[in-house]
Amino acid sequence: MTDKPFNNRAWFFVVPVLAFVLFSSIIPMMTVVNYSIQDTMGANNFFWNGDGWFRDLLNPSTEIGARFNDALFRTLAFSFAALAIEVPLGIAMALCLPRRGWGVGISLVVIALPMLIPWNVVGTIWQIFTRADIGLFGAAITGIGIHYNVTQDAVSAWVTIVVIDVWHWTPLVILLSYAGLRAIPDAYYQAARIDGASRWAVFVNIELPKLQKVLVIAVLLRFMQTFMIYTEPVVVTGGGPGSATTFLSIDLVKIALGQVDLGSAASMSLVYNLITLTVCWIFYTIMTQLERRRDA
Amino acid sequence: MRQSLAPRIILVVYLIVLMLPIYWLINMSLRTNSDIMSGMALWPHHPTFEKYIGIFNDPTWVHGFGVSLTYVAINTIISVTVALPAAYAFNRYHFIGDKHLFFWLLTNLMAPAAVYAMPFFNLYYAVGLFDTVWAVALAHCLFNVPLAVWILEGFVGGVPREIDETAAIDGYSFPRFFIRIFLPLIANGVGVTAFFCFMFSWVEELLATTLTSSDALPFAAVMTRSYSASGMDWSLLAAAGVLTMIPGAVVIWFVRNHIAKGFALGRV
Amino acid sequence: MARITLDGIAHAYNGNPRSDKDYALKPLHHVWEQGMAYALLGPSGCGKTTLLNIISGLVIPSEGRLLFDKTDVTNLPTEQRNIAQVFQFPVIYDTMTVAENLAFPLKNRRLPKVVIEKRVAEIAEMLDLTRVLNRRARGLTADAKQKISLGRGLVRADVSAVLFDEPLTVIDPALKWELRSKLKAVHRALDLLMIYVTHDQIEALTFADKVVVMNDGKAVQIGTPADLFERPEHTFVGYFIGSPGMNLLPAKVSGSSALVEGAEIHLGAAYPALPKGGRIQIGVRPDYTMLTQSGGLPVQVRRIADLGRKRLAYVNLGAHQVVATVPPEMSSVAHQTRVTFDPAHTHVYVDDLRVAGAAA
Amino acid sequence: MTFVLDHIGLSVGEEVMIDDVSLTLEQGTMNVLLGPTLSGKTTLMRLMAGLDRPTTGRLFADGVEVTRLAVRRRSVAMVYQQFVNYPSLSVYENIASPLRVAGVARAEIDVRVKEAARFLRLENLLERMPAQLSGGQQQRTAIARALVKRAGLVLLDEPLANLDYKLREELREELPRIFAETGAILVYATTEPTEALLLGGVTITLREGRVTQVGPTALVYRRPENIDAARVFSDPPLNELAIDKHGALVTLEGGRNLPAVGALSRLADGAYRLGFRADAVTIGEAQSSSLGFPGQVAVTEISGSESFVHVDVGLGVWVCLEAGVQEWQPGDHVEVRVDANRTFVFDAAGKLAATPYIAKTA
Repeated sequence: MTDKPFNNRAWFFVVPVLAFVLFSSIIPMMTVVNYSIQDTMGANNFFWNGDGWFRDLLNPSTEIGARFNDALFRTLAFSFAALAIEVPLGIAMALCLPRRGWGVGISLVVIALPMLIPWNVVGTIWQIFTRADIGLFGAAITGIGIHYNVTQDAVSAWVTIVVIDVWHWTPLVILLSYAGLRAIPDAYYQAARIDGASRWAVFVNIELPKLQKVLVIAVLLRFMQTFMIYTEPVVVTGGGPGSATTFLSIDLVKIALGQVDLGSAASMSLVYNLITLTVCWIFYTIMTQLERRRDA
Repeated sequence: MRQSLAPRIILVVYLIVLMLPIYWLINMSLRTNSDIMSGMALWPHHPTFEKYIGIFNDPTWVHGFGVSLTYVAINTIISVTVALPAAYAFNRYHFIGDKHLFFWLLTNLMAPAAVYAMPFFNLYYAVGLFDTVWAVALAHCLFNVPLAVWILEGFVGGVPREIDETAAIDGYSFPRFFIRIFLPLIANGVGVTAFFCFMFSWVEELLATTLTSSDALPFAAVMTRSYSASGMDWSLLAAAGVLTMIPGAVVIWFVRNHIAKGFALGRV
Repeated sequence: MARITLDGIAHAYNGNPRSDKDYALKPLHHVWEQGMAYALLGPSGCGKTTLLNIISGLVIPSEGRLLFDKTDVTNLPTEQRNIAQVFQFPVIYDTMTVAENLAFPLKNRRLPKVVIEKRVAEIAEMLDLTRVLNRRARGLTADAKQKISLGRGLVRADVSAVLFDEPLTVIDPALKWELRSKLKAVHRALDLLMIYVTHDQIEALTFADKVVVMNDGKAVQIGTPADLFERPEHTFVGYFIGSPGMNLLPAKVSGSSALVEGAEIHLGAAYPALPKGGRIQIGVRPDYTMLTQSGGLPVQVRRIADLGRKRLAYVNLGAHQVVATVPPEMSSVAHQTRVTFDPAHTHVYVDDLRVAGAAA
Repeated sequence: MTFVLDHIGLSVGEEVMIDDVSLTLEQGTMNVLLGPTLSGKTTLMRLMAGLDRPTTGRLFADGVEVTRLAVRRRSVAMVYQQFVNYPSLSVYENIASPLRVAGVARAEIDVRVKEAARFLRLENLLERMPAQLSGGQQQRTAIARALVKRAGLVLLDEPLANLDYKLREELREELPRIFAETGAILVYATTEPTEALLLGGVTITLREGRVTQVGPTALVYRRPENIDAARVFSDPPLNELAIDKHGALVTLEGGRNLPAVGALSRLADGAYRLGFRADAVTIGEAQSSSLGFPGQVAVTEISGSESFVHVDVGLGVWVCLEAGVQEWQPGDHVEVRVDANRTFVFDAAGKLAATPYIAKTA
């Protein structure tokens, strides 16, 4: 494969994309930066506040600081819980799918359906589904005697949000893992049979190494989406009870559009974005590393 | 490793569990509120399309769906048209800052919508586009243009570079080569990318509801409005929910061979 | 240790084959002896890989029985056939070192650690892998990886047969010779039955004691390299073996001479009774077709190819194209010249099948 | 059309890919680029086609400089090693594509495409799609496209490497004939010396981006100017032996002394390297002018008409050519005889010092 030629005229191809993403990303960000370093006495006259907002935000003893801190750890806990279930479950289900056969096409489509439903409708589905009186899930859980009330009980609410996310997004891990598995040439499975490898040995020595690249992408996508989840918890629990399921994005919207507390909202937005940038950079480096090793 | 039966059973169980909530929504949508409240029923004993008919005759709902379909269509067209040349450039050439730009697109794709809710609100208000389909269409470019670039770059990579060179040797000018030879080769790639842009714009709710108030209210906002009004009209909500699932379920059949490649941002 | 018997093995893709055309592999009766090296040689799509896959258990033949020694393995799954296989591209376990790769089959059989280590060292020594035993298998060159793949089969003392599916495809041309001589040495060292699939005649003739030449799903001839070169039983074998292939000329044969383009040539044997109506041809290899100034048949020279160590003349004999060898002493070649066929190496074919003549 | 490469060089960073290549290619000639893998054959061809820009040097077509000219404006056609066709176009459209772009009349396109298809035996495949064709047919389609364009320069980059053995033989025979009438300059890259010999014309030997020799194929084969050209032009590999000449005596690698006889006697003292091909080495019966070496057979490669016996003589593994099918078993002890009259002598710098062929044929 000849290497890619260097050609700066390629910039002309990229300018349209740059324009759109500039307009919808950099310009809005400028207003956020603007608010994050100024304060106002109302009637929109602003004065320099330097890193005041940031210091409050990152100092847990302040009111906003504590609130940000709690929301951040609540979100991280949710992300790890969701990932801890979805990634292994996704790989397991991908392994259950047959490598060939008529059923595969249909199963893949059915598996993908939850991801095609608008996020607020997913909220509505589970809002109904988890009600003890009219929802199958709610009725079943309370039926077997577990105390389960999504709107009042913090644990029930939190567990429900995790269950919704597992239901909604495990298919992404399944589809990606299955694509990774199907890229493995049959000769590897034939060789494993000849060597008398057990199913587990085949998984550890052939399938898992080959799934590496795909799983990095799956984990990146899943972490990012869980880390910025907003609609489903808002619809099902409204962030409640209390702030049990008030994740970072919900809190930010409350501060920004609810209280219209510009300074805090802007600083929180920047820190929130910074975290996603860092995580993206880590995964992007791993991805390009794997790409280069695969081609070598 | 003969195909033992266990994996098949687990798979079928999983599929059933996966479809249960969706089935339950359909079940709800076919029952009247009183019927729902009267007691649990595994299937609609006397199903009625009353709610669906209600929605189709209610101008706010029809307007809601119309608005949503409009901004999604606009966004998809913009995203794919804008991303095509860029994806070709990213895959075929090195240029100053290509790595950093490609990474920056990824960060936009992953940016939390909540962070942009307020800035977009101010921006589109200032620009005078607030409460129009264009506001939401342009706002969704934040993540859909990068998504389109990444997925298309994956498909462009599927076409060997020697084909571009052979076309150059045959005498094709770049535009003619791109349209006559190259586009047909990534036709299914463009289709899949359009599908994913459509989907990610269709499912998004926060920005869509934040940037609209009355004229351009999307279906999602109409749904949230119907919560508070007359208490919980469950069957109406269910019916509306079922209707929103139709576009995805229909279109996916045509791109079923490339679903994974689309979701994996073209990296698989 | 196994002796493989093909008893009427055939394979058709769709369920019920009506005509010959539906057979990917036409019925074949053959016995492969223990410790011998066989090559399945033929153009792509001739069914050689299908036959290999039937032996490895990847494909279940639609007809016939496959026996390893006495046991009928036709429907036995691959893992129970105790075969080894080297594929077209190197198949190794990336996460393991070379030593772990080689030990893998023995570990799965839960052999004691001591036995495994000894066996791995022994095979590594034979395949020149000792130096890289502890390196991760992923970083090695393609030919080293193919040796590992082979090694995984050879570590098992009781392996019934070693199958090769065009193993040199991805190897750099300059290294092919080295891997070929290694395979030959391994075959000599271990008394194993080896079956080698290829479309390249040099690989087949070099590696195998016996070569199965296949075409269009049919085993056309099975014989030693000398048989295939000196006495091709079928015109396809004459064409496929030897570079360039055998000259084939329609002729009328009577007794021990044949009429070609009106001129008479002597044959090495007498052919009294030839079936009427059959398509009769004589076949002579270019190596035994010499240009000459006197005797033989008149030809026009089209082109001379100077291969350094020999020169070939592409000539027209009437309407037929013939390739002849230019004798070293003939320095310049006239446009009009003559060609002679060595009677001892001239064969007669009726409907593409060789007819053995009685001693003249 | 004559095509001139004037001091062409290409370096990527510090790595020199093509090192100062100057060539003049005449109208209607067959020019074979012969060299091992990674010797720069493909890189040089891409520079000639204009797919890549040279770092130094200039290209001329009929005296007109084309170095900066865009590929699509050049009179060039190229056939890749891995049969490149337009997957979305039928065979007919694939072949017609250069003519369509050039705006040739539809009727004339039809005639020229059908003619090229007949030449390449693709007449009944014109409506098929490339994916439905075999490897050989796909490559023939690519060749037909190159043929129909009637370009002044036709570049063939190891076009037969991925084809079946017998298919390669047939196409190697057809290619020179197919392009003969077009009067184009043919540049054919290959790693196989036999292919160069069969194609004839001019051979340009390449090693690590440098041209080691240019000349009529038979002459380059018989009279390699340096050891690199000799090595590249020998399949199986060239047998080599280091020697040291002082006065009338020659000491071979491994200590054996021999009288300096024949061409060797006229050489100045110093270290030399003998190079002799497989056909200069025989096994068994003694010959007057040959040097004898005992050794053990490693392996015998059989191609049907010839057998190459690899013998380990302690100083290295030499390859001997035997006619027909010779069954030497690995491990047999044999005596190897080298014909001194067919041995090249290279000096320490690798330049040819003496060659027996001078005496025989020009």
